[in-house]
Amino acid sequence: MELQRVVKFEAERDPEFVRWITQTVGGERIRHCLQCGLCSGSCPLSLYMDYTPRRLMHLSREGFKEEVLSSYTIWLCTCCYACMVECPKKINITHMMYALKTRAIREHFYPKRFAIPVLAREFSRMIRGSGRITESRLVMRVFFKTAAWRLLGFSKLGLQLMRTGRMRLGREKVEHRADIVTLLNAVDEMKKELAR
Amino acid sequence: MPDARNGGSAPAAKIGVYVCHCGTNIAGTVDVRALTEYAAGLPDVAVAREYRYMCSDPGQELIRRDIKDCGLNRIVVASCSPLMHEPTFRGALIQAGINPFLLQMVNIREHVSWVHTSKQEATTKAKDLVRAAVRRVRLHQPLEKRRVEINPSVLVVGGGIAGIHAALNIANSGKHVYLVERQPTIGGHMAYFDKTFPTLDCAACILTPKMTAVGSHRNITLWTYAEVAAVEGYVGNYKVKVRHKPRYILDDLCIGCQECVEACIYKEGRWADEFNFGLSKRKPIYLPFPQAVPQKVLIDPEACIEFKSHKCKKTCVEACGERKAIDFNQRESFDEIEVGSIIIATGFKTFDASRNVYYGYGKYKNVYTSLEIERLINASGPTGGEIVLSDGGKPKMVGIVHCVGSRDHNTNRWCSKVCCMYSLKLAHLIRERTGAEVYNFYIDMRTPGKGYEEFYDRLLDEGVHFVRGRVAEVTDWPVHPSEKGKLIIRAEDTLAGFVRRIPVDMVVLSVGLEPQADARDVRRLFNISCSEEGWFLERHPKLAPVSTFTDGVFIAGACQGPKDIPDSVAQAGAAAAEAMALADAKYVELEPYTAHVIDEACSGCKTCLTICPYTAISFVEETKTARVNEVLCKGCGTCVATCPSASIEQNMFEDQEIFEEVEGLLAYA
Amino acid sequence: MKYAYYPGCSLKGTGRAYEESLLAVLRVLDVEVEELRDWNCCGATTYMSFDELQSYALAARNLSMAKQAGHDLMAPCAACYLVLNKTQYYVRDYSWIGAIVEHALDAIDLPKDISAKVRHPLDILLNDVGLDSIRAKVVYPLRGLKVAPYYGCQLVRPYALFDSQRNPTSMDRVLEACGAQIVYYPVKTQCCGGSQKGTLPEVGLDLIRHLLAEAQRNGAEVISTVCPLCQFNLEAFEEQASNAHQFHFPVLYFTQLLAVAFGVPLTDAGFQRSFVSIKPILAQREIAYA
Amino acid sequence: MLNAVELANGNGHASSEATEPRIVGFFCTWCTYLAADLAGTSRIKYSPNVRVVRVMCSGRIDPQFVLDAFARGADGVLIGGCHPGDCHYQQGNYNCLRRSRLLARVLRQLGIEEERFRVEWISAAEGDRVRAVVDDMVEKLRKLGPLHPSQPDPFPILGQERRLQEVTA
Repeated sequence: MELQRVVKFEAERDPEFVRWITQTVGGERIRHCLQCGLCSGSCPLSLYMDYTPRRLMHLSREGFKEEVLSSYTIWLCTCCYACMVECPKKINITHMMYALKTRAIREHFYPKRFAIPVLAREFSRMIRGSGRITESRLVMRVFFKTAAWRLLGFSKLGLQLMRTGRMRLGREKVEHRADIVTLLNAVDEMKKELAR
Repeated sequence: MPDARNGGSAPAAKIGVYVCHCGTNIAGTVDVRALTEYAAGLPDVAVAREYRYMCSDPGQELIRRDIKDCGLNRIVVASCSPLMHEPTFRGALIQAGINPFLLQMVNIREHVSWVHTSKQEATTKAKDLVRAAVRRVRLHQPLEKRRVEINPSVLVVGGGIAGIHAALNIANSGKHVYLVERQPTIGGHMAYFDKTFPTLDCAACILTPKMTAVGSHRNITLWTYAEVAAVEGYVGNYKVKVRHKPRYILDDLCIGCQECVEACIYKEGRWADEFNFGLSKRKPIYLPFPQAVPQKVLIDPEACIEFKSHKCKKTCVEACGERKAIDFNQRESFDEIEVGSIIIATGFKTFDASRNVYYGYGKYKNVYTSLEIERLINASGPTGGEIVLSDGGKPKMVGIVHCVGSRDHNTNRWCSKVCCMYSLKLAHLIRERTGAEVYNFYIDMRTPGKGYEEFYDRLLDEGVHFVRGRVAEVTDWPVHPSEKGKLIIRAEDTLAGFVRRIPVDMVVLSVGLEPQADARDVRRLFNISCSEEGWFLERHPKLAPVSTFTDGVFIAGACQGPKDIPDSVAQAGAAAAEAMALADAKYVELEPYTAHVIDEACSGCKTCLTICPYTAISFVEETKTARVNEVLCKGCGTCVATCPSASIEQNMFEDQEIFEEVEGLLAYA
Repeated sequence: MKYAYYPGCSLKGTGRAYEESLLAVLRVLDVEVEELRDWNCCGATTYMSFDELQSYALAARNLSMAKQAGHDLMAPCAACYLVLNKTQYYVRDYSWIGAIVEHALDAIDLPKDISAKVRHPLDILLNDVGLDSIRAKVVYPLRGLKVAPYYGCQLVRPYALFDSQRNPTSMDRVLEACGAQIVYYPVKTQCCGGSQKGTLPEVGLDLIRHLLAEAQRNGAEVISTVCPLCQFNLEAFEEQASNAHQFHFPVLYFTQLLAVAFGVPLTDAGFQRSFVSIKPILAQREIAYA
Repeated sequence: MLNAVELANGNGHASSEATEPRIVGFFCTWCTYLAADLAGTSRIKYSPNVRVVRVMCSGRIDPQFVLDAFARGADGVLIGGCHPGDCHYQQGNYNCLRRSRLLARVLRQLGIEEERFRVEWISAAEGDRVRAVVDDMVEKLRKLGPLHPSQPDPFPILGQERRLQEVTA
């Protein structure tokens, strides 16, 4: 066990982050948080989190960006909305988690080869490419990019799926694939516009 | 058993013993059945019964019926403390047509079931006590309560919001009120504030009208800069001596024009202005603050040259001219008043922040107490409402430290109740006026009360920082470049789970509430009790919150415990109602526990005369015996114990009765 | 009754049984459905965390096309259902999001109007078809078959207006109408872990195990689901999740149970795709089937 | 003056309590009696050995009461009054104090250990002090043992007066 000196200086806080989170979709009401912990209590995954949702709320509104964006919490969130429905202060916790994920991905705030963000990335690529998801192919890609060896563990399942005709290798796609690209690009243009 | 001293044989006693279960309060620890059976076997006991709640109407009915049906002439009730229900059961006796003093209560709840655990021992003790009561009650004599008239006027001590409110209530009911305030003006702590939580309405706007109303009310005699010097008498008939401190101004002549203040040879104030906690300076002659009531100036003899050298040009006197209101030779004077009841509303004092050395109060210039900030924020304050640092600059970061001198076994154990809310108020005002980042350091956020939690929610939304953790220290020693030239607050952010160092420009210490420094003297003066902390003790925490154990003396406001304005006002209203009820009753009945001399036994040694604190005993030359004036006698019984010839007796506490009780307690147990 | 049908990616893949049984059941109930032409992936929760705005646009494309088709949009997959709804709410609540989405639709010459009503089959069965007409179609009652109704999270939270967010009962009522017996299932809306099983296996497995154990504890014979991912997670990892107690449930889509009751041949309702056959249970309960 | 019933009931516990010290307390209404009540309402537990006689003021307590208590078989006597300066009747507790000083000496001459007679100032707010004092006194008296195990009346003189009254009954 190694000793570690932990003290937080105000200089380490990022006021910009607070401004952003309190203005971003989902984060608007975060300041109202009473720190009652019901979100953590009702969350099926809080047991695995380094920071419970409650703590994440506090860290976010106090502007400890590092801690928040590099925490596992946002990736463990399965977006089941339990916290959001229960929250006595009607804070859109789940939506805020999305916001934090997007920002964490944008600013590369996650562990290398960490499957969840990779999945998100691959997922988006596949859609950009074909407009639809072919689960089997997606799973393959993610595994190859994260932990190929784990694929072996799934061989049996794969066979089962194959046998029951639930694993299609043929690629699902939309007719007007160009549309999808145009659509997504349009969004990006507009975003840039708004940023300006 | 007849009594040698009282002579003659009393009618044979027929005693009824009534044992109360008080639900399980008593029955849970005392074997009430065994106790009742035991009582039934005692001599002269005609009836012994147990019942779930004796004080309930059916319970009392048991007693009433037995008195009628079985012709009982003595009653013993074994239940709670006589101080709780003696009046109740005496009432029952009266209704049943026998003298209420033929009752003896046995305290088997407070003194037995609640303090002992072994059923066997508790039951034994209860038996002993009942046995003693049975033996004692046989000697009880019918007694008559004394009626005394009640003086309808009321004394209110303390001119804070509680005193003001109580005084106005009573005065409006047409009774006369004497309001005595120690400071040169009324208004109390509320006068310091700019805004009040949670509505943020302006304190002055709601307080000033009440203050002026007091000043001008024809039923109120307002004495400021005065103190109660002595109190004697009893409920309905208190004699109070009031000391007037010299303000060197003739009240009735001063019209408050303050031309004298203008004219003072000191063109600038030089002396710490008490009302602004020294944040501003005043002259030797001054008005406490603009809205002061009464609008009378006063002179500070410590500061005024005339008092030091007698060589002052006395420009003030010139300025006052024809009015001749200034009198350098004024001496302290006294007034004697008679009132029927007294309301004590002497308020609180705030915790001395310098007692907590780690917060650097008095060491760092920019560490203030919450009251000082109240003045800084106040439009009529030293900075005209500007929140500024000692160097005049605007604070960019402000830390508000909660629970200073509260919830702390090293200082005061109690929660001061108002700090969370006023800290929120200050946080809001500071943010509003300076736009500074405000940090609240709290242990728990306590916001019970109408609109309080909502106010907290509002503050959360305003982006005030809330760090849950008691501040460990305030220091000016930077360990990080960003901390240079700042005051650094160190505390664990228990919600984030790490220690934080927060550099601020200004620290506000939310000081807790304490009993007044002289609370203990005051309580002696009025013969009431204090809790261990020094708050005045109410007769019952729930059912008699403004009464004391001294009849006719009531308490209101923060002198009874930390309270915010609404609570203080509510209590003041309650106290006023109690006082008015007393006054409207016209007369009050006093316990007949007075002493009386048995002439034939009295040797006329006069020992008792010297010992009686109320000079109620006089010497009758004709008979050469002492005589007790029953109106003056308060029934302490000291004279009885002192009399060498055992020729003084005290009703209800006759030697014989006590001997019997003692013997009963110990009888071959 | 006619609806635009939005299958979503899963119903074409691991969730085929859902599509098959759903369409079969609707046929029995004479509910017309037409698959939305050239629908695209809704983006699901995963795209959300990559780029929320893009995912709104993706969802909007489908909604706009549905509006054109002029029917309510039936979305059987809980994730799709959520995302499509969410998109509508956000476009409505945040004008700037609306602006972006409209701009994007414009870019591919689709009308801005995305107000097509998004419906879940449960909603349709309960409120448009009605329990009576369902009862009327039952030929092989389920005779008290003990069913654990598992709704999962995203169907009811946070947008479903047709059922309670804390204790949904729509599926219960539909299945009861077919003679099934609904067992007490307190975790009916607890999360199955979604893609977690793939990304953080042990974590996902934990959640799955809890759901299965709860069903077993309450004596369920089958678990009924409304979402392809829930169904997949519970079914595919039963074996792995088995520890102290062995799990061996058929994990079905509620539409498959309806199909049995309506006398749809099992093979037409995708039963051949289950890992655990339901036949023994049906036999044991003496429930007839086609 | 026993009667059959009292004997029957009264002695029920005599044996079991034989070794337990019996204390008679004289408490003033305004402070110590209230304190004892407070101890009750605060559910503070203490030894059941004390039996309290309520008087209005400790100033009322006649040395005879104390002597009588000892004569009747008390192993200890505890007087409780308001703190000096707090007397509800201004100075009753001072009078009590003076008498007690004298009384204490008399008792010592009668061979009664000083631990058996105690005067305590306990204010209405000091519920826990009642416990402390009583428990402590009981502890000390246990060590001392019963005052007069054999004969019930160690002071014939005192006794006579009382018996006289009984005869006249």
